[in-house]
Amino acid sequence: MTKEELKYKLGEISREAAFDETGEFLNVIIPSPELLPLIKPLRLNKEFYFDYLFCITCVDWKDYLSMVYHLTSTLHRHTCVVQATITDVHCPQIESVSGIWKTAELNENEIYDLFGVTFLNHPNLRRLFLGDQWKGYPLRKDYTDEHMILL
Amino acid sequence: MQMTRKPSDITTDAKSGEVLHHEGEFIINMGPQHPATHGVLHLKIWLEGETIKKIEPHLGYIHRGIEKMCERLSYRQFIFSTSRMDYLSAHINNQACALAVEKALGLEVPPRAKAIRIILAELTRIASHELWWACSGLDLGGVTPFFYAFREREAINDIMEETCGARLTQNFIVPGGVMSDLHHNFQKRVKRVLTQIKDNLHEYDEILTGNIIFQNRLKEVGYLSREDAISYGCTGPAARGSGLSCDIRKLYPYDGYEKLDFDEIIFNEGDCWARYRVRMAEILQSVHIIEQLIDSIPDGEFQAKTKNVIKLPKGQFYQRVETARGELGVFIVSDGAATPYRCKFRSPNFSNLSAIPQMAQGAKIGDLVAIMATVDLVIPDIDR
Amino acid sequence: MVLITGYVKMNGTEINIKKTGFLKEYFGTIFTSLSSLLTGMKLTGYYFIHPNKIITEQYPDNRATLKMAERFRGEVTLPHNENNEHRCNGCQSCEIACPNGSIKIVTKHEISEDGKKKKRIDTWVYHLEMCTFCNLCIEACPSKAIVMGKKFEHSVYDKSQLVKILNKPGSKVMKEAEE
Amino acid sequence: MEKLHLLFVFSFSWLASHLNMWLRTGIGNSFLLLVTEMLIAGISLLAFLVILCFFLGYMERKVAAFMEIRLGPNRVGPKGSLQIVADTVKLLFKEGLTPDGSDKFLFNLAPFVVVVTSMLAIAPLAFARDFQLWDVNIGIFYVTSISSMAVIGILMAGWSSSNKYSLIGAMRSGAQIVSYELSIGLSLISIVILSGSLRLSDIIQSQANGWWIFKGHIPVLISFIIFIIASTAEINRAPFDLTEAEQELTGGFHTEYAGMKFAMFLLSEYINLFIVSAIAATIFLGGWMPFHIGNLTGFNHAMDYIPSSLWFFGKTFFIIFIIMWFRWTFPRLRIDQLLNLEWKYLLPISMGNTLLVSAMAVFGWYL
Repeated sequence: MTKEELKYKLGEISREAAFDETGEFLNVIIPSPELLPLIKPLRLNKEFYFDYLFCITCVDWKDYLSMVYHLTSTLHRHTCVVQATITDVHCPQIESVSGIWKTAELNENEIYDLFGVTFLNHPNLRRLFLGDQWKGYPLRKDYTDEHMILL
Repeated sequence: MQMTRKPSDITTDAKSGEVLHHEGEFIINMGPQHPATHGVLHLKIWLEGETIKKIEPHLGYIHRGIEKMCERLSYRQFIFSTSRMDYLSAHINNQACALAVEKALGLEVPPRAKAIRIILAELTRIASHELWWACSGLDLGGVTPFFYAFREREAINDIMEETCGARLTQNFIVPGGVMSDLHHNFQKRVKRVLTQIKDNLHEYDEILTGNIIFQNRLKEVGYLSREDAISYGCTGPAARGSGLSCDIRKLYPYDGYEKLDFDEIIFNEGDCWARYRVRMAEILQSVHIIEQLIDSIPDGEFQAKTKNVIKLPKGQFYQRVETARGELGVFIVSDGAATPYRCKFRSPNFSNLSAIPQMAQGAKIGDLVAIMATVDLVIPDIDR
Repeated sequence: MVLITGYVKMNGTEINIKKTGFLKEYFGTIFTSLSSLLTGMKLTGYYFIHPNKIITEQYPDNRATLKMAERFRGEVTLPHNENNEHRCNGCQSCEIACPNGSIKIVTKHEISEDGKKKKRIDTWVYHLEMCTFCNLCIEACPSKAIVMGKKFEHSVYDKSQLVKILNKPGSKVMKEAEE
Repeated sequence: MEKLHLLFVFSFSWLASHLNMWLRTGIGNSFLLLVTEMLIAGISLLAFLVILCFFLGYMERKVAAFMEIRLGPNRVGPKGSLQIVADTVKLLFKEGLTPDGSDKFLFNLAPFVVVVTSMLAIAPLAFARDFQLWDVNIGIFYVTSISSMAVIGILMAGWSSSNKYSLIGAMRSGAQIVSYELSIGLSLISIVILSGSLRLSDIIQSQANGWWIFKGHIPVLISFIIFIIASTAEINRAPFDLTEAEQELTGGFHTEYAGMKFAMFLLSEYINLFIVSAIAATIFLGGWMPFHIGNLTGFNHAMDYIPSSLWFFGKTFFIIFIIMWFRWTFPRLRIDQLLNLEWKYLLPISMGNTLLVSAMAVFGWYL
């Protein structure tokens, strides 16, 4: 499916989706509560069949966080990027997609650890790298550490 | 009849009330210091006898926050830090970063630089697979293969040292090309190494591949179906052993791989033996790629002209390459400044690690070692 | 016995016994297993009686003859000529280029003979313990003042010994390298 | 003439009888005499074993190194021959720690049990012509029963360490040694049937006209191979070193041991290696018996002039070399494959083989 077709079809599924076509892939920007309703058909519909979640990450934009899901299909070989915007910076929450792609489980642990995003319905949410005693979320822009060496 | 467990059979945590383990089960911590985890990987394993019930990876023993570091480094500088992620394919990691920057800038790399990059990348891949072969023999109890593979790997490292200046963390790539031209001995020595590898590969087969003990240790062990490989986001030889076509060099060619003739190695069995054969065949494919290029490296510049301070346009850029272990993705979010706003490395080992609990379900401890050997984890790449 | 995969030919021998009755399979397994084991033993036996194939390098006995590669990155050095002159004019490009701050250049202002103020280096501090030998400083240097040295035996007992001052006392900038 | 013969064929029996006579003149009391003789024998045996282990350690390193295309130890002493001495000194000075949660008594006892059981098995071995510590009439039976006691020491070590890796290693060893005992027993029985005696000296004498491996045709060859495989498993050496399995269990039953206590496990490993090789050499290759070919009198005489002790040690070290060759070539088996190999292959074959050998013995189908 080309970018245009994807954009058209996705617009049908989610009314609130905004699109950004400047980059290499089609970017779909949605608010965080809309994530599951959009992403489930993307995985399950035969025409999309985005079965391969190859990159999950989070970007801290200071006044909001955005979760970035890079999806591709091993069947159709088309790619799209779903960006879910989390507006609540102090207590960010989003639905887990670990039930849809198993790779999300460990990756969401990493994001929880480094960004502090809580994933709802995640089977085993824990701090993967830093341990439970660690204060703060290092990859946030406002994170400061007294031991940090500034070069 | 359904088995019911008495409450007394369950050990719970005094504080949280969480179920720790059942009667007859016991937990061992494999790692962070363990001979078979090749680094500081910590696997918490629930065992029943010798059979593995559940595995939980605990990470972060060498987490250095490379992604955070990259936010403070300029686009010329941040390349070097990726050498420390998957240190066995350092050159390919550097290539990924440089490609991402070049893609964002729309920079055309001179053909000579492209050829040099590919040759060095394939040499890195061979060296990495040699080390993997050496260590997988060692993991399964055969010490001797280790030295046979290191003989060839040393020869490759010598070439790297001569041309790049370093044996392992080369940092030879800059945005727009490579740091310097090839050493005048390069072609001669590469050809010699290729002949050496081709002459010695039969020894690998004699001592490990054809060995009945080795084959029995790998066959029908650590099964990963194609669906699971996709779902776990596995890439590289680990996924290609499960029949998933995922070679970035074929699917999304970069640096001129599209002009080269090579095969994507795919086996459908999904067990350790399939993954083993994928890697063994990939060594030959890499040899084949280098052979095509080594006599026809184009003349010309080895570096495109770039500005002193590189500033990327605003936007998000994703570049993937095929390292020796699978797909490495570099995701750069730029806000137009001279440093990346956010830099994410999608490392192949992290996803491959997440599939290990699935593969090792119901296996023995010895099998887990075989699985980890054939998945070929590099821990610094997981922890980043 | 040549194993043919879907894509490439490999010289390995795969042991697959065809199902031809229990006894034949049983003894066939024993035979192929033993022969595969003997193949391996033949190889190790071959190397056992061929000591000329040994690849061990006799470091540190061969220190005298050991020659590092031309481009080997051992440490950053600031070469001085016989008049105790170097080429560094203190532009600090290397300091900016260094990704992990292993270079610190302290500059001073000197008044030259014709009365002009000129920037000169006071101390050229090199933190070897932080250096990753990435070669970026050498690339950045406009006057080719610094080069990578060939020394690779860096171990010391005290970390402070790894902080080096590269300009020799009383050294000056070469005439042609000024600005 | 007698002197000349002694010069060529150095006889331990001559030494032993002279020692005995010399002691008899000094000590009148027969009990004291016996005690003194036993002490001398014990001390010389201990010295012999320590030197043997030094030599085996050096040999193992060199064999491994040459197979791995490297040099091996070459710093301490000429060609690195004193490396193992240096290692022993290092182990001696290391702290012999006992883990906190362990069963302290059993933990400290286990290394001694392992070493003592392996030393006991040396008693009936014939090192040379007429040189045997104890020519007991149940020689082979004694050796097999003593060597199967080694498992107790290993289990003790694994259990008392209070370490899960050690425990798994110990349980593996239990399964492994107990099952491989059967094959060893059956392959030894085939020679007992042929020679008609359990006494080791009788078995060696029965090979005066040819070693069993030549006389006994294919069935004895099969039992020889089975004996070598099973005994490699019995002494926990690669590819059957599942009790240690460094890559899986980080050291198995001796994970928690350090210093001298660890050195004792090492010592017992090498003594065991020597014992099984010596038994194989005695039973199948004729012990100290020289190599003779039918009626070639000249050749046979020349062989006779090689000292009998040299014959014994030559054969033993040949088999030790083969077992080391195994170790440095093969990867390790998995635990279930190990048991499969024993119960599905070695045991049925050795049982069938015993039947064949019995038939051979009954019909006299050997030379």
